Amino acid sequence: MSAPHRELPPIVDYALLPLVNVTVAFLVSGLVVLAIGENPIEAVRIMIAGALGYSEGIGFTLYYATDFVFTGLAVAIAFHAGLFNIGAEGQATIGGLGVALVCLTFDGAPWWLVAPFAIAASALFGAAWAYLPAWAQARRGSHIVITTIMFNYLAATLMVYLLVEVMGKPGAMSPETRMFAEATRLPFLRDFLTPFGIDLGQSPLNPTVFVAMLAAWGVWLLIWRTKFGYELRTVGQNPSAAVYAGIDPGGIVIVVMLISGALSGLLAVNEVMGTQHRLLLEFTAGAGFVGIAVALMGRNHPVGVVLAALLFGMLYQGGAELAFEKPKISRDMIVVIQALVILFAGALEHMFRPTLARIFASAPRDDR
Amino acid sequence: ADIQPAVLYDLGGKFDKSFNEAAFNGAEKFHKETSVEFRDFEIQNDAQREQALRNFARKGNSPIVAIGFTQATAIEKVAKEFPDLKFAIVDMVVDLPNVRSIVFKEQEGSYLVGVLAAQASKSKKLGFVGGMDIPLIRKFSCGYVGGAKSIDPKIEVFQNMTGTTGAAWNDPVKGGELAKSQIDRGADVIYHAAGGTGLGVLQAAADAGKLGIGVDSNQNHLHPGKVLTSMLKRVDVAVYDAFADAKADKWTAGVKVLGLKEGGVGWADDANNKALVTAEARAAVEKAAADIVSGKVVVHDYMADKACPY
Amino acid sequence: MDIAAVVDVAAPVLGSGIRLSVPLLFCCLAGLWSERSGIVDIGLEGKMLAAAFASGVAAAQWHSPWAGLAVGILVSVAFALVHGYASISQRGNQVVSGVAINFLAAGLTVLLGQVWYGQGGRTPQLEAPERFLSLEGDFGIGRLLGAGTPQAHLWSDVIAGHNLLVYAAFLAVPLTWVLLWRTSFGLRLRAVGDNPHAVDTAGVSVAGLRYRAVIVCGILCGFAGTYLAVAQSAGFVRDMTAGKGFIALAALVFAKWRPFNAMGACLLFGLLDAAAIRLQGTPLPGIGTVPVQVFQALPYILTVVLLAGFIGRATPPKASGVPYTKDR
Amino acid sequence: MLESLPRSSDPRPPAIEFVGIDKRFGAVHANRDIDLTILAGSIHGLVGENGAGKSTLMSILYGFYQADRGEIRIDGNPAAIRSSADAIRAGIGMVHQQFMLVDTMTVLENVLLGAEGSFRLRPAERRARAALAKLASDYELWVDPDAVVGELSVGEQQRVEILKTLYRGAEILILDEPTAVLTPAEVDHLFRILRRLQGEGKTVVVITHKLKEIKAVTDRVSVMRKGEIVATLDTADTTVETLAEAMVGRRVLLQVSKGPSVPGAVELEVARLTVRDKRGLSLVDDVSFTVRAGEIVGIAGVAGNGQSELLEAIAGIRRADGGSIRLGGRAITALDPAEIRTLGIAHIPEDRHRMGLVLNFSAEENVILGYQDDPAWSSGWLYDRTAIRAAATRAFEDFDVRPPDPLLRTALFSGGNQQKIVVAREIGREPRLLLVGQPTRGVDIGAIEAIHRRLIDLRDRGRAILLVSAELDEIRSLADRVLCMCQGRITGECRPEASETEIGMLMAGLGGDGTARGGRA
Ligand SMILES: Nc1ncnc2c1ncn2[C@@H]1O[C@H](COP(=O)(O)OP(=O)(O)OP(=O)(O)O)[C@@H](O)[C@H]1O
Ligand SMILES: Nc1ncnc2c1ncn2[C@@H]1O[C@H](COP(=O)(O)OP(=O)(O)OP(=O)(O)O)[C@@H](O)[C@H]1O
Ligand SMILES: [Mg+2]
Ligand SMILES: [Mg+2]
Repeated sequence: MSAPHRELPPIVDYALLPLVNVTVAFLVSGLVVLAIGENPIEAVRIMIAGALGYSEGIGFTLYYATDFVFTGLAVAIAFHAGLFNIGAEGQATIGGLGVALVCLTFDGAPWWLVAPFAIAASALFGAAWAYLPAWAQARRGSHIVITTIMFNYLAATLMVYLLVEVMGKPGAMSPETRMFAEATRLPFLRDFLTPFGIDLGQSPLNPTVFVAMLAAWGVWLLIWRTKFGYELRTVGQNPSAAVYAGIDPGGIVIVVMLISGALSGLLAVNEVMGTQHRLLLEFTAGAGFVGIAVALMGRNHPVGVVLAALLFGMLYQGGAELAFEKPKISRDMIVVIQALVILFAGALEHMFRPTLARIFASAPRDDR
Repeated sequence: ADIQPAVLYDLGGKFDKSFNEAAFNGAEKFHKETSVEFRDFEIQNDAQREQALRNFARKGNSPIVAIGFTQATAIEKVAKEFPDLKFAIVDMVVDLPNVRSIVFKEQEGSYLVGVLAAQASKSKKLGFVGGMDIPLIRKFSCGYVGGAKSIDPKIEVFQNMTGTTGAAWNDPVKGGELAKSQIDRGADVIYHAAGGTGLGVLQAAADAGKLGIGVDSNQNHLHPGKVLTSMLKRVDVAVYDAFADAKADKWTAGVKVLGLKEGGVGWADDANNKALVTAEARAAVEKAAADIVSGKVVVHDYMADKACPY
Repeated sequence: MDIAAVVDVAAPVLGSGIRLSVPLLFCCLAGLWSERSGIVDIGLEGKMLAAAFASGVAAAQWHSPWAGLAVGILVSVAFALVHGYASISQRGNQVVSGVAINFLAAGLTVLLGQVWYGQGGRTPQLEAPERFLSLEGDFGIGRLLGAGTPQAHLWSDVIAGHNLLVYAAFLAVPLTWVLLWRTSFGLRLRAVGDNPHAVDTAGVSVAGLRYRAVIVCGILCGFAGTYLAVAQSAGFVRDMTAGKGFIALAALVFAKWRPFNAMGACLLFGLLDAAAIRLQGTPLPGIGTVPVQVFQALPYILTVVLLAGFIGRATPPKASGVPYTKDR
Repeated sequence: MLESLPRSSDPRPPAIEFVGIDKRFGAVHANRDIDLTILAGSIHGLVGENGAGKSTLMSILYGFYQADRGEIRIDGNPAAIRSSADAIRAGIGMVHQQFMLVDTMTVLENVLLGAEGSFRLRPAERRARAALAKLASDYELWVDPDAVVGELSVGEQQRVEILKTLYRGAEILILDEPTAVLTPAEVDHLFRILRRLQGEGKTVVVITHKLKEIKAVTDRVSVMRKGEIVATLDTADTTVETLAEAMVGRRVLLQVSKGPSVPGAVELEVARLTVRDKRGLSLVDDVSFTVRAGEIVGIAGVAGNGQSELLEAIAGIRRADGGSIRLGGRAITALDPAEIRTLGIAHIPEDRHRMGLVLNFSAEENVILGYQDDPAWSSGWLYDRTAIRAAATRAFEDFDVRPPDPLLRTALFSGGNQQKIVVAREIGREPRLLLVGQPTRGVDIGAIEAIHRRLIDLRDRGRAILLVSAELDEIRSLADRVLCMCQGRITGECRPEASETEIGMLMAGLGGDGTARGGRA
């Protein structure tokens, strides 16, 4: 048997190859650190220590990872349908609007009562923001990459307007809503865990992390175990085969984007209801874009996405500590690393394939 | 007492040639004079405000000065956690026993540069370029308009806002284009409150042979002879005082409102703009200043009622 | 309302519209070259940003806008070649590669800027002689048109008095057209974007053609970035491209991958932006004063509307985005 | 290996010599250590099953692929051919199996591409125009230089390909299955051209599956099997039977045995069906016919004359722009593919890679393609993997798919076996009506027999079958009635026994107005 790319054993394909790619990405990042006159080894040490060295760091790592799981899944599921959703940022922003509306309406009600509605709202609003680009792509054939980017800008604009003119806390300087009532905020896990001697320090890690886990599992089921998943993969792999099979690619595209938007929206639960306890500008802090890297690194597989999200969680937490320790290495180092990961794990994913193939080549079958 | 002070800048970044930079200058001045080391940090996302403050606190830094109203929530949290450390926040009031809140009457400073602008303008058309359309910025523009109209009620002030994302404080291209369009409409003096974006504004004004007005720090030197003046917001003084008071054990918590009277705001008057400020203008602005200090003139604070009467 | 008055209002807006359309136009043509050869390029934004930074640094370093232009182009081409290597030699996903380029530029520029100048990623402010300034000479045409007359006003505000790069941008349009539609090189390049197999069996190197296209794309992005940092403003500031690269892509689709349409589309977007700026804060007849945000959102909304509403399914060059391989 | 001495008078050294050419694609051994000599000034035939390696060998000669080992000699002296450019310089021209034309460009531009001769296009175009006019008169190769290639008929496109090679001054001309897309008349025309080229001392290599054509036009012929040359003979010394045997390596029955059909009630009724493309041109033009239970109706016609569109319209993949389609009396014109399938219409599409399969899916996933919402696969919300696995395994045994591995990536099956997967899926369902397009394209003779057998069994179980094929022999051996199609119209109906020329006439649209007859059938 053979294919344009000779087949590799699954572990190589899904574990080793990505690992190699990411390693290379980090080596190159190391060179960059070197170039700006810092010691990469030292930098790595600080990062790891900052991300995993103490329990609070771990808490923060997981907290960031939660965001990235949501956006990573959002990008990944779209990828499976052959769509490139760069709009997670905007969808999450609008999701935040949903969460805020719920929390402010039921302000004071106990969190466990409000949470379900908040979650639903975040998903709903996120999905809604994804609908138009999806529709334009499916029915009018306009490039979804461009439209989703435009919708990111529109989301930001809408947000400023609402927070300044409509929802803003009266008398306050900053464009943000008032704080939610204590009772309505998602509790921090640290408050649960300290009794058990687990000290998460002051990390904002909250129950949303479990929602993320659930989402990952759900997405996996959806993609590989349901009819809809089958249809969306068919559309992604071979649209004309989909039509032949009686699937309406347009319809699938729209539904997939709605799901993708909903997943992005969930990020807002973690940020708005779980951490900031109010709606403010740009609370997404670029998580939407990190999602792209996460999805690519995770090979668009939920398990991979979760792992990649953890890695980027470490990057963010460790990176913050690094920037704190080494003023020379500014926050933008993270962006560079992110870019290199996308480049090597995404665009150049096949670069080391031949080499690995040579090592792992299954003996060519004699097709006589 | 020997202290380990720290500064936490806002998203704009340490070198925004604007108020974060002013804070840095204040800290530097203190360092030069007392050779006391200070730590500082630029955050990259909102989650880090709290994290960074806590980092400082854990390392026993005090006083810890946070720049910008966006830091309020974080300060509130962390200051509670470390009741015996000293905190200060600029541009916002946080009501805690160990927090000093420093707010400025930007409207008064803006009023003064408005007066100067009106005096300097031949076309009787002025411009204002803000970063984002948020209350703080309207506070600037409102005072500015007030000052200008106090000289000539018929004077016209074009107002533009740059954008709606953080980039709005960092988009000199757009800033320049906004300024150009105001100039095209006849404006010949343009005041900016837009951080990095303002550089584009001053640039465009200078390129077109018009006058710009700087903000926060003294920006007269950016284009000598082309910047009419700068509305000084003495964040540097605020930071310096916070450090100095702590060192001299004269630290006090509570709200400090720094207006014209307290020397917290003012207009930049240096060699770079000597030629631009006519005797008549100088007289007018000094009179206005005196009136404000004496209370004869009360410059409207936009924050009071979210409205601008001018 | 008489013509003179209309012109008085319109001319400045037109002028500003032209200035704003220049970076779009450079990028749009860059994208045209790339996609005509079959390489999709989401990375225009990144290349433009990198070029802006490089030109800012170089112009400050060697006190010459030309040094800025040269280095800006060099760096932009370097990024283009990374994209080329990924999409041509490695047959990677071109959209993903483009996204990587964008992040890489966004990160590296600020990182290096911070290390070199410690000004939050900003490059030193450029003095007048270090920039491309607006050209003064109007060749007496203004007088020829009769000073003070509307047409003179139009001439002085809209056509004359821009900086060199503005004219370069509009010169690049016919140049692109001639090269692509009137030379054998262009014929091959357009063919390779439609059916690389045909080009290959005709004895022409597919990779060779595509690399050349990608390089031209880099050069044009270099111009765009230099324009931002060394002509339109005086130095580089983080993220100063602010999404122009993506608007340019939209314009490219809108223009159906043709040079002169591209010019039209970019002018349209530029004018929209200019109008939005001009209209800010001025009450609209009937509606009254509208929130600033409405105007700030206008260009983005229109992009979407144009893409979805008017063009519908614009068909790009057949092979664009598809890595070329002889394997079935 | 069989080899007979060339009876040739041409004193020149051999035009081409392959010496030990060897080529692999991944694990596919496409060419095994090939030695082959092609005499100057001869027309040399190359035959072999699909996948035997014919195209690969010629593509190596043309520099499109690089041989792993071996040497090529042109006119006696070694030639290093590393790219098509080298080949062209060496005077070699090739007309590929799938045309290498830029649809969006004009004939002129396609001819010029790569051979412009000057940087500026205008003068080059002037030169080419003149040259084309001359070639047209010399070889009756007339095509409008300013026509957009995408809008030309396949026959015309092939002329453009030949023009390309001649414009580049090719001395050696390779044609890869040139006749597959031509009507018998066009084939004759082509052969006249080849003879004329030969008359001028040019050398021609023709790849084909049609052994009769070999007899008709070639001087010598080589047979390939699984990557090897198994025979090279003077055509005069061969018969169709000996060639067929050499190809497959065993005696083959070129006709499947089948009893007379017993047509039942009308199952499919197509009335005045019209399908247009985006530009409004009719692809299927006012077509009417019926298919009864228990009969196979064959649609003969050169590829690209609307057959595939006809099938797609019936399957609901294409909207009908006019007319009606009824299944057992029920109108299905407006239904979508899913609904139509549930009514019992199965469809083996012409192009399995484009439609019939998702190559990156596992084989078992392709077994449910089109039937993905069959409750049999699911338990509750989720798919029941074991059920699917079981079904796949059964199907693979029934249809002898090799290897019978449901988890293997579909791209890794050979063309013939990929086709078997599709056939298994569609026939396995006992459909009321089976739509079949090119069922044996890219399939070797062994598999062909099996598939034909299945179709006839299905018919004998009283199912209706509509068969589209470009292979006349296939149509004639399977169909009970033959409809000929040309430019979207049914040009006539005839019995499968009808002579080649008669069917050929109809395929060329020269059969009087056949639509009416088609309608009454
Ligand atoms: N580019 C390619 N990549 C992978 N495998 C290939 C490629 N080209 C040919 N093959 C394989 O090599 C073998 C020979 O292919 P080739 O096209 O030469 O056969 P052929 O004799 O031309 O068949 P046909 O009569 O169908 O044209 C087949 O197994 C085919 O699948
Ligand atoms: N496009 C392709 N890419 C990679 N490998 C291929 C491709 N086509 C065929 N192959 C490999 O070549 C082998 C033979 O394929 P091919 O279609 O030529 O078989 P074949 O010799 O024609 O047999 P069959 O008569 O069953 O089609 C297959 O097993 C497959 O592994
Ligand atoms: Mg072949
Ligand atoms: Mg085959």
